[in-house]
Amino acid sequence: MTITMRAGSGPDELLHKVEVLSEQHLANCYQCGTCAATCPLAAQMDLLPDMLIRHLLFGLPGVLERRTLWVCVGCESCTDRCPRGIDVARIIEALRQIRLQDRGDELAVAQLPDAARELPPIALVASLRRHTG
Amino acid sequence: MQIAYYPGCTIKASARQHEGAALAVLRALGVELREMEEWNCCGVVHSLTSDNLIRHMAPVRVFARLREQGNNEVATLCDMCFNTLARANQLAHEHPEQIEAMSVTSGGELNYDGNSGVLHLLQILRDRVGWAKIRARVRRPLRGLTVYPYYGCKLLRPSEIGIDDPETPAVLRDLMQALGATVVEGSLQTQCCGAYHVVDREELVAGRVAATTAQARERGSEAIVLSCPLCHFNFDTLQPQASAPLPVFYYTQLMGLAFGLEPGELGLDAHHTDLLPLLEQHNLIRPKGGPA
Amino acid sequence: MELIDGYPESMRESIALVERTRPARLGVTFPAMSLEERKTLLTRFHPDYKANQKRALLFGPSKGMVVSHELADLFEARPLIRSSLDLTKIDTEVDLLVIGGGGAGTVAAIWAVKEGLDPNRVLVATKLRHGDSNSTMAQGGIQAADRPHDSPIHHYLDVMGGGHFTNRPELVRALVNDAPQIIQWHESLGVMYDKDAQGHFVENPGGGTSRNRMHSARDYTGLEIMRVLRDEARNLGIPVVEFSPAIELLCDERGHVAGAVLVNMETKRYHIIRAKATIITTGGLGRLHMQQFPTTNHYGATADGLVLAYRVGADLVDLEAIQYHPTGAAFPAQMAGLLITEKVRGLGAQPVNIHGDQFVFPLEPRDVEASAFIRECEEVGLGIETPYGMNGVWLDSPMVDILHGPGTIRSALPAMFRMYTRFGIDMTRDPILVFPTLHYQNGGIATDEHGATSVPGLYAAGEVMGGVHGKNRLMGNSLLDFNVFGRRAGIAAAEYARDHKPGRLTLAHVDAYEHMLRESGVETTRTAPRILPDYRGKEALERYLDIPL
Amino acid sequence: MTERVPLITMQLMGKPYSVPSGLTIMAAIEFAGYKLVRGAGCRGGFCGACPTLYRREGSHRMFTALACQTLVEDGMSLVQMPFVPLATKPYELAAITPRANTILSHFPEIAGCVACNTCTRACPQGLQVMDYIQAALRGDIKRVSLLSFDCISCGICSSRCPADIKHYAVGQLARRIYGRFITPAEPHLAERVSELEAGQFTSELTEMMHMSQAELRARYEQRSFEVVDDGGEHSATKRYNSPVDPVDFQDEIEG
Repeated sequence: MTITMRAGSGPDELLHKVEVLSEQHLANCYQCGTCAATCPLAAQMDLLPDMLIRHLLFGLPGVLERRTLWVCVGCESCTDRCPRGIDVARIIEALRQIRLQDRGDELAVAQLPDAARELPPIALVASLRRHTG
Repeated sequence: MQIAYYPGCTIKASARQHEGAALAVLRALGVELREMEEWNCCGVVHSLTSDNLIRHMAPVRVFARLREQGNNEVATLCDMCFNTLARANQLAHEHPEQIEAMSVTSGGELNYDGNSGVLHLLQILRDRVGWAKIRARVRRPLRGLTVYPYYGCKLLRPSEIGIDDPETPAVLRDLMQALGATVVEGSLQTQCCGAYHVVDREELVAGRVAATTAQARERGSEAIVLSCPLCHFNFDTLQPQASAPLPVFYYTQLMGLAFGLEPGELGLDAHHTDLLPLLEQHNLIRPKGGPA
Repeated sequence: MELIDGYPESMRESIALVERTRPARLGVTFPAMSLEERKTLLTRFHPDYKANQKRALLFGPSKGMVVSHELADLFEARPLIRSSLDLTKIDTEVDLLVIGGGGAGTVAAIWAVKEGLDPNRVLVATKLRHGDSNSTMAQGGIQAADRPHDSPIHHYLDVMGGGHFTNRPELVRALVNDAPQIIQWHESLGVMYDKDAQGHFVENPGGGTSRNRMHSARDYTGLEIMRVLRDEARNLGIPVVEFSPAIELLCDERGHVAGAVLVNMETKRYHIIRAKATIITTGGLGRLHMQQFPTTNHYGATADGLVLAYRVGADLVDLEAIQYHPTGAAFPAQMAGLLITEKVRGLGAQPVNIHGDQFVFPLEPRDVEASAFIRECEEVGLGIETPYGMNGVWLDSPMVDILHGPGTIRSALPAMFRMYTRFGIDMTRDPILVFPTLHYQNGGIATDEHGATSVPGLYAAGEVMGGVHGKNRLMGNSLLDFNVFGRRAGIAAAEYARDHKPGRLTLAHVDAYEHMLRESGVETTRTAPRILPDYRGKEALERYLDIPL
Repeated sequence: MTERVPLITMQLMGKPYSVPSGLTIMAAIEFAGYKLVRGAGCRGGFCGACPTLYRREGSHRMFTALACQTLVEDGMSLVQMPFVPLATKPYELAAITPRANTILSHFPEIAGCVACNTCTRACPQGLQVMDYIQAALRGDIKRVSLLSFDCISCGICSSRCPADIKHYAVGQLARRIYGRFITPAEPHLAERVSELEAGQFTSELTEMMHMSQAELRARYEQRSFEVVDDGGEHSATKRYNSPVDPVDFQDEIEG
């Protein structure tokens, strides 16, 4: 398998989009891993936040297909603790938005199970905001 | 003291007991929350990207209506509403051009300058009423009751919005201590409960709830006290089956008990996890069928 | 044309007079007429009493009945299909076919299902959309004698008197007897009737009623009932096929009705429906524009059901009398003929002439009230002329807010208020101009109290059915009528469908009808049913090419 | 017409037609030679069959109207939208328990409302559509019912909504729940129905059915009348001023 690495140089459309949407400069990341260590949901992620940033910088494929995008709930612990001042939650939000615009909703509202229909409005509103375009 | 009040949807749905208790407690403290005449959902989560203006319309509309109704400051009980409103307020203040863009696409309905104040009820209690006054109002101290304050995310983060230090928050601890309760704390107090994942990734929430309640129990807590209606729903309904669940209180309910208010006003029976045995055990309410 | 708050200067002068007389008129109502006075007025001024506007039917079971030329034209018209139409392939086989998707049809279908029919063995066919009907447009209310000081006896008397004692007594008994039960059913369906905090209905008077028994839902009463019924039918899973009018009934070899031929109006494909029982609920005939009157009726009110039923030999009744609603809008032109609910008068608005003087008791039965308006304009000459030539009398709507407090019109008559506002008139400040408008088909297909017609297998309910209102219907009895008789016909037809099986389908009655036409010497290219009126512009039609495309 | 009516030009689905001013959009379409099958119903503003989308010269906006209730304007470019697809799950009203999340559980998509107010701006009835969806979200069934009451189900709101909400279906469910479960039942009704079932009026009704016309006329003329407004407890008209009615036409009058 050949992987072409661009190491942050050269035009990378996804990286560019993410940087514009999130207003973050990903190259500022020095890969300390604080975000991953602090994330309460890291165990469920298939790509930890620091790795996700690295993958974007390297232009590695498949970032948009990662479960991480949807596991992140936006608690902003990473954002608050990043020693480089990177708002990691914004980066993931940008990826979600790109993905939703490309592929449509991540949550089938009409197919919600009956139990989910008994939830407080706050849960449904938040979920729809994060999972539908 | 009179403050305009934005309830938010969930306060009117699954968290009515929180509102009932809050209004009763505030009455006892001489504070009146006046509900906005017309309001809409705040959107619950603040959109974090730069070009998603439609998602900011809801909270900005709340402010536009607040102004129309002649107010410049708004209080809320819900952590998520607080967070969303405060951040939209900040956005409006820092990026008037974005508000202008929204207003243009909405027939000029959304004029707002970002200069309103947003207050969480805990800020009102701490900064306007003060712990001393609250302590003085206590009629039935929560002596012997050990609680674990849980903050979650939206009260504290991001730090420019949060109402307390995001790493070592104190507001719930100080409040509980003012009521006479014993407070135990732990690292998971400020970690997210999994929030809206309850819709379609329930196991994820259950895991967070299990870890947090285990820590609380380990530290000797008999109950969780919290503020956010979503955290409340998750803790109240998703604790592990293995052991008896920890009762989950809104701080307003414990304030009401300590103030000696009528338990009927505090919605103590509106919970999934039964609160009454613990309260009876500490003589905070009269047992059912017991002596009058 | 220069308008001042919606009215031209010429009309403003008269409005000033209305305003001047208003204080003296408050609390002083013009006296009601005696029966003798009513009769004289009716014979001289009611459009129905003009002999030259009518003719006798030449053939068929109701031969000799004198009906409007416009209606007679439909009976003396050729069918749209021939008896040779291929009936061997049946598209849909059902227990019950309901023709007409307005109030009566929907109620009938619901009750047939409640009576035990499988919803999938019921079919509602309708010409426009489900619910597009006069039912939806009914504004004022629905009568039911449900308060302690009222009774079905009072209601019975009011109905008989309003109908000039020509009504069929067994139908009136059914109407007044079932009324409270219908209201109770509506409550269980969630119809939002106007109520006070204790749940008491707001009940108002209507023309010709001796007790206040008009239940309303703002002035959207028909809309509210209809949309709830439609929602209920959808929830019950009753199939409705829209834009598919019946163009001919089907019989079996015994002459019993056994379904209908439907046409998809968009593709013109026909569908053969065989049904064990058939209910006609096609509504009224306002869109025939008798004597060129405007109408309050919906687009599809073209008397199709009468034509279909007559072709299979059903008896008709009371079609001599057409109801002209006294208060159709007369200004502005865009609103001409639209209904101004009787509730406006029920709430105290008085009709006055160009000088602002009263000339009639505001709540006479509709035919009497209408005749008084016509007399005031045509004989007395104190009507108000509009810039486009139509005459009318004032209905002093601002009195409603004066009598019941500011805001009453907006809350109790929002549809009226909204409609006038759209055309620049504020009816809380200015009176509105009205003139009689073609409103209701009093008579129709004759039935027993269970909706059964004289032809086995065929039922009828709602406006298309006749007899219950005699020669004149009172306000609030049409919404009641379609509920009472829709329900009864639905139940009776469901029972009939259980014990009867249709035989081989035939259109022999079409041949027989053509034969009667010829025998009576009618030579015409007219066809019926009419299905929809034609409002295309003259200029466009002058250059219309009828070519296949 | 006593005055000569000036002609104006409207664009119907992109084609210009010259029509007299002062016609409604519906009448103008018919004047132009169209025979409407869809897009016309009651022709009086009650049925919602004639929703119309249009643009005006000199505005970048899309406007909405009922064709039978709106005057055609010079330069108007319009299309009728006589059908808006609707798919809803059937429900049994009697089986519903009205709770704060009842509406939300039937229509979870209302949680997607972004409060953009497009529905309200599009509503040809001038209803506060967004506000009733918001009321539905927080379980205020009464408010949904009162705010949505004048809805004619034309579907324009639904066609314009970025969150694909079926506003008019939400209002319908709320109103039925409100009518059945939240407003108190009429206290006298059950009594009267049981009187009827017990046959209390049967003999008198039957007697009247067999009266001669003259006898019946005599009874009719002797009827007593209820006083129109006695101001008493059961006064019919005094309750018309409903303090809870939220319909506000201020904009329409002044605008």
